[in-house]
Amino acid sequence: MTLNHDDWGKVARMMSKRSLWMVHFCTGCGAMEMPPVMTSRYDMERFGMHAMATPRQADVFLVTGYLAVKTLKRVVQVYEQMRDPKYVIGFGSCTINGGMYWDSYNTIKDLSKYIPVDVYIAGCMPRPEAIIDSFLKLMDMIDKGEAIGWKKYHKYYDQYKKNQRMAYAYRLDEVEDIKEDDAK
Amino acid sequence: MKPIEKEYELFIGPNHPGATGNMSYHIWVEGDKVKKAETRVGYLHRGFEKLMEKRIWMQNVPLVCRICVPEPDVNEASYSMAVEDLMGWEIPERAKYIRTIILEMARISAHLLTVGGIAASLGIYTAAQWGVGDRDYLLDVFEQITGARVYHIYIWPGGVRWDVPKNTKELLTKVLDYLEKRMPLYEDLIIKNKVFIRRAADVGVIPKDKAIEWGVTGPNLRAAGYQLDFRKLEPYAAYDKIDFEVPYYPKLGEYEVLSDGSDIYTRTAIRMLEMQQSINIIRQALKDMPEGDVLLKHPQWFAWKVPAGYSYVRVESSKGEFGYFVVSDGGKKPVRVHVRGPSYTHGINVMETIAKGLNVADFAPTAISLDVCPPDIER
Amino acid sequence: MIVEVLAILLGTAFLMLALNKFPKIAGTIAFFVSLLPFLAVLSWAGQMGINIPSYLNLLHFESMATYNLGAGSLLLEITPLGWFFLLLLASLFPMVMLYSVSFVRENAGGFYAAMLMTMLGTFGIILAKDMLTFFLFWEIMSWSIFALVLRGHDRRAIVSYLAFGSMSAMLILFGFMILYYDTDTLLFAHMHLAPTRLNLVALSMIVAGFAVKGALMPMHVWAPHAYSKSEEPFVAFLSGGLSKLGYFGMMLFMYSVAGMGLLASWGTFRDVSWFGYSLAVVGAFTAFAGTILAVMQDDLRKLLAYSSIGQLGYIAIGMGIGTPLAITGALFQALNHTFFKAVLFLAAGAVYYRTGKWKISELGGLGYRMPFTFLASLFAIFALAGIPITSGFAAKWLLYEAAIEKKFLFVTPIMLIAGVGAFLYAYKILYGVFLGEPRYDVKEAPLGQLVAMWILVLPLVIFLVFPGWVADMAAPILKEYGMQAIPHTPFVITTSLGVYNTLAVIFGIIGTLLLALVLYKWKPQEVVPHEDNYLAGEPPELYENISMHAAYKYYEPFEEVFLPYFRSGAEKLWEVVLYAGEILGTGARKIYTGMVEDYTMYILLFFIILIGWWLLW
Amino acid sequence: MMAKELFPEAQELRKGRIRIETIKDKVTEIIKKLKENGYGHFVMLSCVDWIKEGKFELVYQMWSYEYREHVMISIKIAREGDSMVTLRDLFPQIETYEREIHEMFGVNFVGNPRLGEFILEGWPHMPPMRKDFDTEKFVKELYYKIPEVKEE
Amino acid sequence: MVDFFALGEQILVMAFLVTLGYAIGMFFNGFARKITARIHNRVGPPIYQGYIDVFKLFGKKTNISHGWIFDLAALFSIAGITLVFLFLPVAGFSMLSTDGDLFLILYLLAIPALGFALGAGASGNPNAAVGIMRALMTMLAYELPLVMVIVAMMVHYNTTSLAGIVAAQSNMHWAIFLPVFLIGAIVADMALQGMLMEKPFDIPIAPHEIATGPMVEFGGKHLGALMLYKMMGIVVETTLFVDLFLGGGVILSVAQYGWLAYVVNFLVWFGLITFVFFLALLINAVFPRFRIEQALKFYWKYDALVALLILIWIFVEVST
Repeated sequence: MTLNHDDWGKVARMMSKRSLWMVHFCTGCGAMEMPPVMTSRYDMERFGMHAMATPRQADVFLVTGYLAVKTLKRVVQVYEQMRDPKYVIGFGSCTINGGMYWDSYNTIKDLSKYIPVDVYIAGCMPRPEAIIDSFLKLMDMIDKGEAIGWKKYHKYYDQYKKNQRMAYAYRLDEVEDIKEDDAK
Repeated sequence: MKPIEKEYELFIGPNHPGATGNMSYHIWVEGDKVKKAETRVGYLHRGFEKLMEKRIWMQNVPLVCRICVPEPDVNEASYSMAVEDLMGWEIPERAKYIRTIILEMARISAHLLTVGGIAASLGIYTAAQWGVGDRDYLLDVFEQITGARVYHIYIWPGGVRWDVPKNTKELLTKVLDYLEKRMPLYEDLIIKNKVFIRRAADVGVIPKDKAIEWGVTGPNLRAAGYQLDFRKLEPYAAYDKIDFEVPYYPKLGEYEVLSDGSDIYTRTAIRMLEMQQSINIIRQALKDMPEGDVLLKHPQWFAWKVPAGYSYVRVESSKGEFGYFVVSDGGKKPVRVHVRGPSYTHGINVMETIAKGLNVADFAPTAISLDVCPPDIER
Repeated sequence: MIVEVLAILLGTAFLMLALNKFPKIAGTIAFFVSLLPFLAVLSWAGQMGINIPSYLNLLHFESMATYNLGAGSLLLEITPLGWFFLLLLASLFPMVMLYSVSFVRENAGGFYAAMLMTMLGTFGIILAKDMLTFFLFWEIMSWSIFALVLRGHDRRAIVSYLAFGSMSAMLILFGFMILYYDTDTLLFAHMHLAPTRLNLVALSMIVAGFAVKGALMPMHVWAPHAYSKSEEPFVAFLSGGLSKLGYFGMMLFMYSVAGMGLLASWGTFRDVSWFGYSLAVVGAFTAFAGTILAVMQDDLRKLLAYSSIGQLGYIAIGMGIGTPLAITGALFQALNHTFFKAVLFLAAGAVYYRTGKWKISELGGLGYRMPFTFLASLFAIFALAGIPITSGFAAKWLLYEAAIEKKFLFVTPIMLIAGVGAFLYAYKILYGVFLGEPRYDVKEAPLGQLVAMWILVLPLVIFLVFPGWVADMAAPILKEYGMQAIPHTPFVITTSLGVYNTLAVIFGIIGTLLLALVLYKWKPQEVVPHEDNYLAGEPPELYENISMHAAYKYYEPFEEVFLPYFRSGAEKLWEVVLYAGEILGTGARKIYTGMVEDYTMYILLFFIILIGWWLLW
Repeated sequence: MMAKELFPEAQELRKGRIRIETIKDKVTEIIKKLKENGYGHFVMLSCVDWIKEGKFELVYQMWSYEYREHVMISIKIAREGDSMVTLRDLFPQIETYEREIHEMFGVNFVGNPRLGEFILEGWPHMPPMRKDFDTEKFVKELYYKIPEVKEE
Repeated sequence: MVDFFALGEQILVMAFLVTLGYAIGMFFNGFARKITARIHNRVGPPIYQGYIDVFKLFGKKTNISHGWIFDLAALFSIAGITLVFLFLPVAGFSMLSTDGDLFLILYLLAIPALGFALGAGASGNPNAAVGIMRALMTMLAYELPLVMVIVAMMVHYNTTSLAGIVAAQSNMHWAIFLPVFLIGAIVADMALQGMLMEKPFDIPIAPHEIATGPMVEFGGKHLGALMLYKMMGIVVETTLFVDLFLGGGVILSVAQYGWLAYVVNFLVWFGLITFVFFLALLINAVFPRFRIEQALKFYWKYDALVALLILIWIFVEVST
């Protein structure tokens, strides 16, 4: 029996799901429940997850809560510095539809308009159990090859960039045309 | 060709283990010494104050607790107290005691995080892990009482949302006993650790004569050598009925006085002592708590009209003075709610000033020891 | 042919002055003339037991020459020791000249003339058979160096060189006089020094005099100034080549002339004479202090100067210990130092040539712009740090083995820690100049400079593969001193304590690199620009000119720890030295006109007087 | 001396809360005087938008640890075209409050060099804390209109 | 004539041992995290986590580089540390350790370090530069006491070869049983703490200060290579310690017991390096990190002072 390409991919996925390294970036108040998840009660290191300092080293990005536009810029920068395959978990209601801040002028309402999100966790704020559950869900998706947010980002890069620009400029009009050299 | 500069620039945050939440210190470093620091905030700006003007008085209660995540209860308490002040309400006695208990529990849980954070920033991850792990027991009690782990929305204008469950006393005593048992371990790991003392003593000093002028409050002010605490100066909740001593430099209790104060070591020591103090306060409050109502008989929630006026209410949070400046024009919605977070001065002016001449290695511990929490800067 | 070469060198030196207006032509001629000493080296190789193909032996050089000059005569002869040092200097010199062609622009004639005079002096010193010839050529060399130092227009460098040069000359001269008084002969071969205290004093004076050129502490004070304020090709030759003459002299007088009998008259310590032991201790201290001081420098040339001082200290250690192992080690270290230091100074020059900056903190990111310069200096730095992918390691290893063999418990750790310290400043050069933030958009160094550097890198590779060859070259020298050559094959050197098999290291490196390469090439990669960097999440486009080069005060904590100790020690010495320099400087200022031609004329005048005086006498 | 003794016009809201209404030229003097008289803690500088009057109310708040008294010094300036002098030399943290109020309300503080982007970044519209800025409308017109990423 | 068969056999054995070394290194990664987690009151990752992490890092789909100098880091660090491993006697079994001695090992250890430093410097990130500065200074700091002890051992055993030192300690004459080298072992263990970059000497990678320092720009396969380097580094450094003080873990003589001796010695060696590493982890868990100048002062003042006593002891021993 010989291993074909798919089998190697399966092995790679198996490895990458058991060793998800997280970016150390507290984007919002959801980060408050990260310490409990990391420590003795919930201990996410059981699944091989731990926080890494820089985006280059990391695989999974927990967007912990609402994103101010100023933070969105940093989030996109960090997300683009992460290496494929990379996954995003949208954390809390704020990333889904704005949550408490549905009418705030400075927070974006739907994270998936700006970067692809693989898993959402509902709640404000989500309990550690929910977070652990989302990790398991993500692992399951990776295993099945369904966590393809990073592929989507490459494929629809122009659309994502355009949306990001609109948010950065706080206006819909006057969005500059996407330059040729920007497209990857 | 790029301009040649002697300094190099480092960003401590937002995506940095040394950042205290989502904020950024932009530092210019020459060799190993920080020459200039600028605090960059606004990453967490949600426009709370704007949103609060759009919501009716009661709707704001769930909103305010989101201002300071590690210790949300102080926001609820101070907002409620501001409304009560404007309304002229006197809340039931039992509610005062419950508020005291809740606020002190919040203080312990925030201090556990901070002390653990200081320890972690210097490399004692064990202490940080234990601290957060032990904090979880407190969160369990919170959950039992309020129904939520983090955002409790328990303290309301007019008292507290509901009475505490019957077994609270036993539960809480158990947790407090456990925490008291753990304290010596933390002391050995952190405050009595020789390497920690070397790293922390005489580092990140706020000059004593400038501390008040710079607006330093809370444990940081007490570490600078002032016995000033708003729980004593302007007692709220049930603090006037409770007997407690505020620890301050150089009265560090059982800990050695190793420096001229106001450094990382002293700030950590003060926080450790305050945790023990809080445990005492909770025990007293549990003992003295009277029976009775916990919530005033309100008018209909949505029909409140708060009398016109100005109110400033302050609460001694784990970080310092947490104040709410509330202006009402007699309508259903506040005209203006302005929050004074303690980190506003600590994180920006104080940190920018004392950072000069700091070693790069000491920067993050200093920032964390000031207990800067970005959401209460930009709200 | 020997005298002819001397004459050609002298003649070309004069010609150079005439060709002052045509730097390129002058440089080219000087380059070709500079090859002559190397031909002599090749020609003499056979006598030293080194077999080279006959087609390389272009000119036939006699092994001995006497040139009568009226009353006296120049007595010249090649010895194995001389040949070894001539090999180093003569192979370095043409490369330096080749480099100079594209580097030196102002007053090139004067530069080449002085350089050729320096080589003339070197040639004579190495071949000298008696003290007078030796001293004559020594002075020619010293004053030519002075002319070249003058070109730097730095008062401190000039004054300190003048002060220490004079001191050195005095010490050597006094030593010679005493020896002459004692033995009544000028010929080295006829001197049989009795183990008397007077002779030991004379020897100490001579060694101290040579220590100045060898930049041994505390005689090093001139070196950082002279090294850091003169033109790079000259500095490369001064540091890489001419400093070896000090050690040549030490070796000559300690072992060829004096011998163990005199050295041991002061007593011995574990079969090492106290004299030699003191030298070794001074050498170890020099290695350590030079390294520490080098780490603290921000000026690239000063850093290299102190590093040079530190590395030369190792040679003194080897000479002091004086066992076959140690002497082989010292010679090996001299060989390595010649080439790696020259490469480093030349690379520094190339960097300056392109950017116009000397300060490490003002450079940065040149590794991708000047890859060949970078690689050459990387190799040199590996050799300097003693990393076993160049020949640098073998020399240090021999010295360590020698020290352990003699159970030098306190010297060896100092040597080793100085070796570790070398990593620190080596990385400072690498990071500050070649790595880090790209700040300059410059081209690679000119071809001539690159060729010179890369040819000088070659020996570092050759002697990595064949460390035994150095032992071969050392064998006749050791034989002359009545010592056994160390057991070796071309690839393996064995001591009583351990083995160094270079083949194991080389094949090990190749094998493991292949393994690493397989792992590494597994996955594709893309190259990102420097701006796409970790800034804690901050988008770089929001900030103007984020300065990301940390080279200024790179080792600040290190300086904080060490500077207090070194400041008080060095400064006190400085005050005394500067005071002396001040007094001497007032004299020097009168002849200091600022015109290089004048200085060259002074030197020539000096010669004429000297030769005339000698002829009459 | 307590605030009441220093400034007889001061009005006591409740115990420990003093309010002084004044005009903008006098503020510096009052704060200086209070600082000299034991009111060493500058609590906050707040701004209230009284849109119907067309005024901004700037409230300088100070606290005395000695007398346990909180003083609010309130001045009103016009919403448009008016400015205030900076008081950053008196208390360093005033600088930060001024930066925030400048950004959020558009009040100009003359003499503060650090006015500029503080919390927001690239904000092109009216200062958001002004009452006439409708955040709900803004959100509906911007964030809800940004299209979803269409997958082909 | 070269004996190709013997050479081939030797290369195969070396390949096997290198594989084993890396396997142990990866195991140590999981082991360290597990032990640390237990101290933290956590469950911790599975003990085979190290293998998963390395495979994942090498399986990353895209990798970034800052140019060819940046790539040198990965090459040099893996090649260098493997080479050092080859020159070490492992459980008394020598691969190349008869072809080089302890000085060679000390200098070979610099290859991966400098290679790593090159790569980190080439990334152009100031965090990395500061981290490398700290790493080099830590190296300077711990090397002094270490070389003092090593020189004392060399003089005592009158050999510079590590294999020779191991051989001299055969038949359970371990150095650590001599009082002078018991002190030496303590000094060297302190130095080992710095070598392993465990607290209180994990200054170079201090995450809260400089965001993991040299590694900030490394991701994917580059980080994988560095992890392999670090893991192998643990094996190499603990083996060096065991070879110096614990007789390399040799308790049975090969001549006497044949292949059984190899098996037993390997097991003992593995047990000993695990134990040495475990000690380092325990110290790691309860200490904060020093500032860099404090680490330098600690090593050069206290540790080196004790090492000086050892030198004097040996000096007296040699002189009499």
